[in-house]
Amino acid sequence: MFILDIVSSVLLIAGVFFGLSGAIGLFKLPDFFTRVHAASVTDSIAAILIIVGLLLQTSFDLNTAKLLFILTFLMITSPTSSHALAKSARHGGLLTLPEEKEKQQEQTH
Amino acid sequence: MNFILDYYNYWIVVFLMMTGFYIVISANNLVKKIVGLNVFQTSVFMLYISMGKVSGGTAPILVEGVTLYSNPLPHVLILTAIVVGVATTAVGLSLIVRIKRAYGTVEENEFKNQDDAI
Amino acid sequence: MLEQHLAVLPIILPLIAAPIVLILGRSILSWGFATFISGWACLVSWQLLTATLSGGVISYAVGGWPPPWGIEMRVDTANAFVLLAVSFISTLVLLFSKESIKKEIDESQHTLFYTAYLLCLAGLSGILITGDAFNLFVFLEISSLATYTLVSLARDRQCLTAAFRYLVMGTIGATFILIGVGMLYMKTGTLNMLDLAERIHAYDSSRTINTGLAFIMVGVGIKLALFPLHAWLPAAYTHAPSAVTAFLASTATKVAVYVMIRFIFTIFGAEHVFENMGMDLILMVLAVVAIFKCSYMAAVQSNVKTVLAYSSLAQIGYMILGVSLVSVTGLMASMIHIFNHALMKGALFMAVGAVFYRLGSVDIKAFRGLGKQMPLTMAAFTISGLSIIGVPLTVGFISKWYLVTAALEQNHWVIAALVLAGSLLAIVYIGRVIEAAYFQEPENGQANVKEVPWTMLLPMWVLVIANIYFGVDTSLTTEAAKNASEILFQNSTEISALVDSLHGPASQMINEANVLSVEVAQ
Amino acid sequence: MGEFIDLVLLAMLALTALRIIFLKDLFAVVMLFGIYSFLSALIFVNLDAVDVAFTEASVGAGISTVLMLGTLALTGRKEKENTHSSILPLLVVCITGAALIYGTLDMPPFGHPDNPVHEHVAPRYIEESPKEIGLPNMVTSVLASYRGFDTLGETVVVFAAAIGVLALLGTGRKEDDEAPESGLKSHHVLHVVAKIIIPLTILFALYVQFHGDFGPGGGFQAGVIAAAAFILYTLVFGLSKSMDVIGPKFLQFMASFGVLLYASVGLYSMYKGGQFLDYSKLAVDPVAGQHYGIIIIELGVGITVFAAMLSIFYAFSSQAERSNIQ
Repeated sequence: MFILDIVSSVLLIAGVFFGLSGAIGLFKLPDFFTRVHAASVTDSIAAILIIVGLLLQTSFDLNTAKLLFILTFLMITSPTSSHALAKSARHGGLLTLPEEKEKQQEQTH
Repeated sequence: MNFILDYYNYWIVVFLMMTGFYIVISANNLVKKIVGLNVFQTSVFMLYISMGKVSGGTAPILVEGVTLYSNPLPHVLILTAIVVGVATTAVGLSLIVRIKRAYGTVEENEFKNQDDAI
Repeated sequence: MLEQHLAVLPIILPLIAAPIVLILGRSILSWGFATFISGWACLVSWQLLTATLSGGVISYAVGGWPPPWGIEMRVDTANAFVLLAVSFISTLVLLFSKESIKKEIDESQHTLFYTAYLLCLAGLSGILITGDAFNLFVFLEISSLATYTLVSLARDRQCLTAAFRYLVMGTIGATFILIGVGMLYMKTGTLNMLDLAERIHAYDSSRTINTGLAFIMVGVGIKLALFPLHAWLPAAYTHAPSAVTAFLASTATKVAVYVMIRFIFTIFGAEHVFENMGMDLILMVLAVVAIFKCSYMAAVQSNVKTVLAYSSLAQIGYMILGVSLVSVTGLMASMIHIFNHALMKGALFMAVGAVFYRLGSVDIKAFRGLGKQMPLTMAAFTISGLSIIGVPLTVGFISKWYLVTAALEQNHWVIAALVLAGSLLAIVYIGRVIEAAYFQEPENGQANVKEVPWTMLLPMWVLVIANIYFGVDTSLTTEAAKNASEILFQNSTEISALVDSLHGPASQMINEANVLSVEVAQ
Repeated sequence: MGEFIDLVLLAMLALTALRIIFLKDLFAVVMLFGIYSFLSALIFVNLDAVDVAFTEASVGAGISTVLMLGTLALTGRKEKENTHSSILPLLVVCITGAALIYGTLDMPPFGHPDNPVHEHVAPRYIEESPKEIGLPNMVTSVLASYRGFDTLGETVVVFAAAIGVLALLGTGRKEDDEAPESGLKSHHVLHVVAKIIIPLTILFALYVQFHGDFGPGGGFQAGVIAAAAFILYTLVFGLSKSMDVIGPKFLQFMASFGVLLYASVGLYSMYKGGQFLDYSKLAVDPVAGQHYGIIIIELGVGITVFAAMLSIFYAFSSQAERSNIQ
């Protein structure tokens, strides 16, 4: 049991780390698309690590099944929502930072 | 110290309530007013739920071997109140949509000016 | 079989009828059905009133759970009396609305109008009958939501902003009531009104309970448009469809006044509210200011609906004044005025609605010369206007009479004089309209205005006749109001004795619980 | 530990609320409100109110936020500079807040098991309801049976809201001219994922509906979740397709039917000689009767909430499509 606890806490801490890095990225990164990237880190890897960490804490009962369901759902929905977000932004005419610079240079030339 | 431990929850909830209340009465934009109303109501819900809590108790769902449960009655009341809140929100928001169509603005002082001009 | 369920019928009849009306869909069908249901509810309220006058209190445990665990419906003379006024006016306004809304609401929305109307009626009846503080909040919200919808149905765009302001103010009021009820619950652990009353007496000077009282008073004050909190009312009443205004002006605020009376007398106890908290002085000052400020505002408006809306605010001032006198006669004056004012304002707003039906405007200029063109409508307006002023042989006189008597009983000479002075202001604002109707020539282009159809005249004149009838034969209203105010006072002074006699086993259990908690505390 | 989590959450709530005051971007304000709502749902879990948390998360954070975003799409996302003086509101708030703080000083301490709230009325729910009603979830027992009349009122409130929105924004009836293609039409990934998710969501809604007797859940949450599935469908595939599946007229009928189903249980118990909503009279064995009654009324609640929420959403999104055309 002791080993399981250690593994689980390592996973949880890693999850928290990724969550934090996602949050910092959301603030520090320069443009929309890089920020979506940062946010999707929190959505995907951080959440998955935390849920797996929690899975190891359960004793294989109903809670395990529920957590597995949540995990499956997250793996389907969170990449999709990040994808939809980025694609909508692209459709709306939002440019990435390099593209923006290029455009400015063209205009100045 | 005990005094603070006994009451900090209520105080923060009062602070939240007043923040919501302030948004309602000071905002000029109608959508923001509705958001404020929701913040206000949600904070009142927290007041009710706080009073239903029993330290060391569990959720009021019967489990073998547990005797100490939190009080289910505030939970029931707040379930009702949440639904009432969303109903008010829906009607308020649709009024905003109509106001926007009729006046072209959702800022309170702007449509007041329009009405006074007539 | 329905006899034993009388107490719950006035709520569930319109409540069940509302979705049926929506399914029926056709305007004429839904009108007929709604009127039938409202008439039935009126009949039930009449039965309830006669039953309570002879037999005291009717208690009905919904779901078969005894109070305080279940929700109790509790009818005594006080709420049966207001309930009768509400359902009576509601039925007449429904009759009136068939023609009236044709001009003011789009054809496609007539079914929604009747649905919302029935929901509002159900909500108001629920507020009146329920004996549970939280249940009151739920019904308050049903009636409020339906009211916002009804106000916003008019074609004029200002109705939208009026409805929105009403919604924000109303929700703040309801939330304040929720906070207040929460504080009472926190201290007593119960929501049933009688049980609350009994357990509150154990904490006479608790800060939490006093704060709860303050929040409930402010919340109810918003709902009944008590003077400094009245800003939402004139706009809402002016821009709502006429039928809606006639219904709301004569019922919604009256129900809120009843709620205030119920909280003060039944739950907190008059002694605590008035003597320990000094609430009577606050209410008295606010009421007097309301009477004069709003009567003055009424006298300077040009839209007749706004005039009447401000007049309503002033009349609410009279009701609160009666409460603040803290005597059986004063409370009785308030109860009579709740009933009588419903009769007067219903008739007045119907007459104004009839003018709008023909002329499409309710500006005071539109009333010029109407005395000849719409003689029946204007006669109705005049008689009920006289009633507002308080001329003898009308119900208005009866209300004022009891109010002045109550003031004199306690040697409040100034108050009595102020009440009479308020009537003078009423002469000004009603007089302006009557002068325009009878002594001024019509504007160009409205020479041939016809009288409105009989379906509008009939309910209007029923109310006018009621105005005169109850002004001459006062036995029913005074008996009911006297009985009601005595019960309310008795409630607040001998609350525990009453609890014992009414539901013995339950209160015994409460007592046992008290003993237990004392033991635990020790 | 519970207190610590509570404190952290409350601090986050306070920050969120303060931020809402000063932000001018309404889109951000609405998102912050969503966050506020979710955070309070977490607090509710921490305070043992799992049913409330579930409702707050689905109704407060879910539906309210969606409706607010829908409104913003129609009214614009920037708040103009406020020219009002903020001194009077501040004064009002300070006075109200001071009154509340004054009121808290005498309150029973937080969480103590011998507070009056836990001594009177509530013990019967906790001790007797599993025997009288036979359900492990006491919240459902109290909600549906002891205080069933409140819940009927609550269902009617939702119905009234649907009536209000329909009266204001129209029924959202399909018009003949084809609406412009939804912006999400070309999202193939979204289409596929939505097709996977929607049936699962509806299945989950049914689970919540019928499992409410044993765990957190019930008609309200189930109705909202089922409505959310259809809202997702509308967002991805467009309003007109969604209306082909369930039309606005049918939704009105459903909303009415739910209320009538609930009320008819009450009428039937009156017919059987009990009081209104006395489920014990529904069957020979009172506990079984309670069980039948609760299942039926929860179903009525679920149907009304689903239909009302979806028709409110239809009304908003048909407005949005109309303004797109213009």
